[in-house]
Amino acid sequence: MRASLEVDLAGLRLRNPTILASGILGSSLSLLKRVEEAGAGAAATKTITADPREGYPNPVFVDLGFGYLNAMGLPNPGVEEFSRLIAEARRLLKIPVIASVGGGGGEEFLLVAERVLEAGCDAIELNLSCPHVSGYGLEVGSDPELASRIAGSVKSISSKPVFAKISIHQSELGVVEKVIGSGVDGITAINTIRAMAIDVDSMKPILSNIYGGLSGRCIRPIALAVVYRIHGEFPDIPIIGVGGVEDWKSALEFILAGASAVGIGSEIARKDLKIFSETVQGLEEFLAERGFRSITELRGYAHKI
Amino acid sequence: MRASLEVDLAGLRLRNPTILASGILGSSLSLLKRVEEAGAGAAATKTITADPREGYPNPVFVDLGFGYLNAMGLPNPGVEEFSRLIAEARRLLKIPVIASVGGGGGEEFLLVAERVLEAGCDAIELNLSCPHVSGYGLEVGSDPELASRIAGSVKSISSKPVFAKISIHQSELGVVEKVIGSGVDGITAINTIRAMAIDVDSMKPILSNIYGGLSGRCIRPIALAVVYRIHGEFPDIPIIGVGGVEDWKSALEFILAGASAVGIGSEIARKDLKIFSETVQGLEEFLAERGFRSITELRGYAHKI
Amino acid sequence: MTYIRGVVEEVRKLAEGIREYLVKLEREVSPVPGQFAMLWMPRVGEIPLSFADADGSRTRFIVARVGRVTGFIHERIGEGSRIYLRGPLGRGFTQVSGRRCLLVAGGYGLAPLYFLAKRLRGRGCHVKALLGFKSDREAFYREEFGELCEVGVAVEEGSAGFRGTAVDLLEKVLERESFERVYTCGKEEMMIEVSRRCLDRGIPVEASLERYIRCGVGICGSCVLEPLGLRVCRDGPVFDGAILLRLDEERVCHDR
Amino acid sequence: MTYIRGVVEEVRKLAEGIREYLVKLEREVSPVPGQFAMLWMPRVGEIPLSFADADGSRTRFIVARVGRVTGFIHERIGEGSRIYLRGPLGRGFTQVSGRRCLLVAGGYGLAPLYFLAKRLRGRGCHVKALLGFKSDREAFYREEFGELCEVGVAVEEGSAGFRGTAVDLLEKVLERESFERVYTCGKEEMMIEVSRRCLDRGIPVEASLERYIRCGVGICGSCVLEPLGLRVCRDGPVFDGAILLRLDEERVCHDR
Ligand SMILES: Cc1cc2nc3c(=O)[nH]c(=O)nc-3n(C[C@H](O)[C@H](O)[C@H](O)COP(=O)(O)OP(=O)(O)OC[C@H]3O[C@@H](n4cnc5c(N)ncnc54)[C@H](O)[C@@H]3O)c2cc1C
Ligand SMILES: Cc1cc2nc3c(=O)[nH]c(=O)nc-3n(C[C@H](O)[C@H](O)[C@H](O)COP(=O)(O)OP(=O)(O)OC[C@H]3O[C@@H](n4cnc5c(N)ncnc54)[C@H](O)[C@@H]3O)c2cc1C
Ligand SMILES: Cc1cc2nc3c(=O)[nH]c(=O)nc-3n(C[C@H](O)[C@H](O)[C@H](O)COP(=O)(O)O)c2cc1C
Ligand SMILES: Cc1cc2nc3c(=O)[nH]c(=O)nc-3n(C[C@H](O)[C@H](O)[C@H](O)COP(=O)(O)O)c2cc1C
Ligand code: FES
Ligand code: FES
Repeated sequence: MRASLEVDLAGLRLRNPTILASGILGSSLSLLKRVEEAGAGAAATKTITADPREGYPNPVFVDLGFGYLNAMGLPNPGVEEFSRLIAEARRLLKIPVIASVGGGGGEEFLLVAERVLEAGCDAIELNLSCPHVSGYGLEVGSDPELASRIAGSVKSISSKPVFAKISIHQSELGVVEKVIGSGVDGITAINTIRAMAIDVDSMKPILSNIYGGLSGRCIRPIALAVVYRIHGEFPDIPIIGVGGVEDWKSALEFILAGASAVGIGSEIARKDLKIFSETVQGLEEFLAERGFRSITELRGYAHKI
Repeated sequence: MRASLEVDLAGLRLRNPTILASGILGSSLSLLKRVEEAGAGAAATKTITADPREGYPNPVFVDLGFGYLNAMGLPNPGVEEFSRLIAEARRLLKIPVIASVGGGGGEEFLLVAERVLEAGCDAIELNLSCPHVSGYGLEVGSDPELASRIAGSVKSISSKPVFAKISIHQSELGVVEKVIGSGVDGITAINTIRAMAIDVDSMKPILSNIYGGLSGRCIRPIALAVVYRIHGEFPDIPIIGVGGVEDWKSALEFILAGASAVGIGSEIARKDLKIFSETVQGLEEFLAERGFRSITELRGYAHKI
Repeated sequence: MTYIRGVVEEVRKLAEGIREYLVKLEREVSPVPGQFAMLWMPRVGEIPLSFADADGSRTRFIVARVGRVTGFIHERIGEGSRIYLRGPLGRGFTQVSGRRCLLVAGGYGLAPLYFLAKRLRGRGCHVKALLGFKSDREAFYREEFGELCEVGVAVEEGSAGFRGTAVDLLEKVLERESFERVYTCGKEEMMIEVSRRCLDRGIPVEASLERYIRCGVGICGSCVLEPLGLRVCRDGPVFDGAILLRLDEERVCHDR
Repeated sequence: MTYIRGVVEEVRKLAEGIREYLVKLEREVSPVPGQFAMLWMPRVGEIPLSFADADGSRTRFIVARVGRVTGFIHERIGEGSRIYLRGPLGRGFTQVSGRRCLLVAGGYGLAPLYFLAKRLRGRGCHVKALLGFKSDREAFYREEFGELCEVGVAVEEGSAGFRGTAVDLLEKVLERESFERVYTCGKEEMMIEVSRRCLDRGIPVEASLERYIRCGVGICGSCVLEPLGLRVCRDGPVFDGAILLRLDEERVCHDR
């Protein structure tokens, strides 16, 4: 008997626990389709704002050798256009489509959430944590009261599961407690970490925006600790673990720490889209070899010590 | 004419801007001496608590390939013994000795500070930010009010410069503003970042303490952003930039971001003690090649854009 | 660490708005023709450029002035200037051996094809290049290609030689000569025409495409070819001519 | 990624409280004799152990039961058990060629010296080993060394053979034979004596020291030899015999 990788994520049924992380390829219908074909269990869209955003000028991305720095500036065509994309994605894709909702304040979050729900998204992820777009993300999410008000108001209009995406630039547990209190169905942890790079030869910051977000394998130990702590405190809350997943082992680290599913993002830069099928296959083989029936048996296993 | 690497750090004269970071080799007199011989401009001690601490059992250290994880548990012989060491160090060493002061609350900080000042340390660094010892470090430092009260009380008894060492698990700028308000002379940024590693083969956390602190080159982009932000907001405050310095280029990144000096810590694991002389030589050559007279000309240079 | 530093050794004005930069890099790179680099000008911008040649740590770029960054380069980058690049990125042209190959290039599309011509020659191919320009003032690299292979030049508003587009010239050449593979780089409409005419005759085509490049490594989605789900920066920039025809069809369908 | 996984292929009880573990690792390691590994037992602990042999991905360890982790290993680790290690760490013995070498080992100090004997033999050295044990019950590896070199065995409370310490035996051997280099591993007092007697005779000595190992890579300071500023995990564990004598002097001064 083959081991099952199916997971239930706050009511969403995923064929396997790998999810395309928000901001990665997720503003193109055809790329979302390709990610499904590559084996992902679900896909998050790029964060959607009410109005179109151009994003920042180049350079917006740095490969540091151990991870990545980006400051795209939340480029997206705005909720109008993006809703069409979501509606089409819903027709074209079998896997759940998670709409990443952004905003400069409670009203924008609510407006965007309303529209993407109408468009048929399967879940909402509130981006409370982008660390490098002024007025958005973290600047909203690091105020626990505001964060929970936003979460509560979106939850109140949503029949679909709502996830709150958090960062470490805040008392994580504090924010998590607040947003759980306001009714969200799950937590996505973590977003990128505020960071920068300076080129010493030119003596200048590299990113046009100066600050960006650090991602990739180098943040995995940090993300894992967040997931482990949240699962320890709130064992019933579904968690999407994100940060440096690069293969089945790193995906499994998150699941053992307490994640129900994992987001895969910037390591696609090294591994390309085969990262999904390779991760899935590696997990299947591990389960079979160790005699587990289902990946769900391993959720939070590292806590049993 | 040779370019000068001398820096003034809140009144301390350093022959060059490299400082042995706290917790690295800094509880042994003979190793402090060796670090001086290796070329360091100053040396911080291991964090000192009132009573002796054994630290945690092994494993306490993980080499992740892109950085390091540690949870030593602040092992130190306590302030009694450590004061003797500082007094001897003061006789034996020419470079400034910075006493890292820890505590579970305001009283302990004050007590330890008093004793190390008596012993003759050249400066104090308040460890408000160790992320993995319960009751210490971050648990104290993430309350900005408490942090600034501690800083203020230590400052009031100290004729020597006092640095506050911060982490990113807090609104950095918030804490920095508070402790500067309470009179500290400088900021050390950053401490390790809370993190963990799980071994998927045994499905268990590696560190005996489960959580540890991430250090090494992978946290440099994060540390740099903190230093850059602090220097942008408080251009007159001396900053010791710490986190992933591994060579002259990474040291220079911090200086360009606004640091007056840099701490060198866990990358000694890869480069060993020659990291000091190599960093110093590299900086000298860079200054000469570019026609700068003094490293101080480069402080904060990356802000000029 | 993140960028490779280069120092410009020589700048040549090739034609109206077109310059060539010879760059010595701090270390060797090994691009394949068709691959590109992201060229960073600190606090100015970062743009994709094809390698026009590469030999150890010496590389060549051809830069057409079109806007902010290319304008800065034309005005401010001279001998001794430092430049910074990351790459090689993307997938280049298939390097066949011992075949009869035809190159069809327009404007700064000559850059990767010049590099390719060199390599194909080294692999014992018979190479012919058709170079298309708007006007005489914009024409360049005739001699450079001439040293490597047979050359046909088409100038739309030319005063001498073949007057017309590279596609017109291609049509004439294909009537008389046969090729086993065609490579093209230039305006997208031109490449679509080249692909159509060659594929109709059963000749495989490879074309180098352009889209707005941001991350350059295939994760941001900026450079996607809709609705094919192909990323220019990673799945390309070189694609099979058939891909271009599908793109064109979709465009036509969409426009209706 | 962080630890190398191994599977125990064979366990042998060598003597009272001493066991040998043959381990197959998931990948090859190339330790030098005298280097050590940190052996991790998940949620139990992590301890330093010398490589007693290594050949590709097969390694051997000798474990003396002294406390919590070694007790766990003796009781719970059998054939098929998984173990985890990081290393090789530290600086091993100097591997000379074509010399007359003497090894002086006590207790589990035999481990690195057995590995060394093998390597020295491979380099054409003439090797003699003196093995010291407290009692017959604790003696082991006589045959293993016997297959590689000349062996002298000293047992303090022995029933047969040379009765006395390894140092006593060394004294006798040095009266009759000459060596160009001496290697020693065992109790620190023994190694100090060995160093003194050999250095007095002008014979260079190398000794493998122990201190409490935590980070294992030279940054925590736990394993420092005061007041020399040397770290066992990084500058050692193998040091020149002269270092041991300086350590001893300092100790004596300090005790006064
Ligand atoms: C794979 C590839 C290889 C290329 N090779 C060459 C070459 O060898 N020589 C050459 O002269 N040009 C080349 N280009 C085109 C070159 O990148 C653009 O001309 C350049 O980016 C314009 O920058 P700008 O700041 O001067 O223009 P801007 O003022 O910023 O914009 C003008 C136009 O340039 C284009 N452009 C701007 N930024 C980008 C970007 N990041 N990615 C793609 N297009 C952009 C857009 O069409 C834009 O409308 C190549 C493009 C690609 C995608
Ligand atoms: C470089 C080196 C190589 C060694 N090689 C071998 C070997 O090949 N075979 C062998 O049997 N033993 C070897 N040892 C000794 C071995 O590491 C200890 O016996 C073991 O760590 C004891 O662990 P425990 O948990 O059983 O003891 P515990 O109950 O924890 O403590 C008992 C005693 O063991 C020693 N010890 C415990 N932990 C450590 C540690 N982390 N580092 C150093 N000493 C420790 C201390 O002296 C302690 O007092 C070596 C030690 C070093 C430093
Ligand atoms: C290029 C890029 C763009 C991103 N855009 C978004 C975004 O729009 N919204 C969001 O919530 N997270 C965004 N992220 C963060 C990722 O979703 C993810 O949380 C983070 O990168 C850590 O995961 P990783 O290490 O797998 O990349 C982006 C990350 C990258 C690298
Ligand atoms: C093994 C180890 C022990 C440390 N102990 C202390 C400590 O006692 N007090 C403290 O303030 N920081 C301590 N730190 C943090 C370092 O001083 C430094 O802030 C951090 O490691 C980042 O710098 P690095 O990347 O150069 O190591 C320790 C770090 C390591 C790796
Ligand atoms: S430029 Fe980002 S995917 Fe191609
Ligand atoms: S064990 Fe840490 S320095 Fe040796």
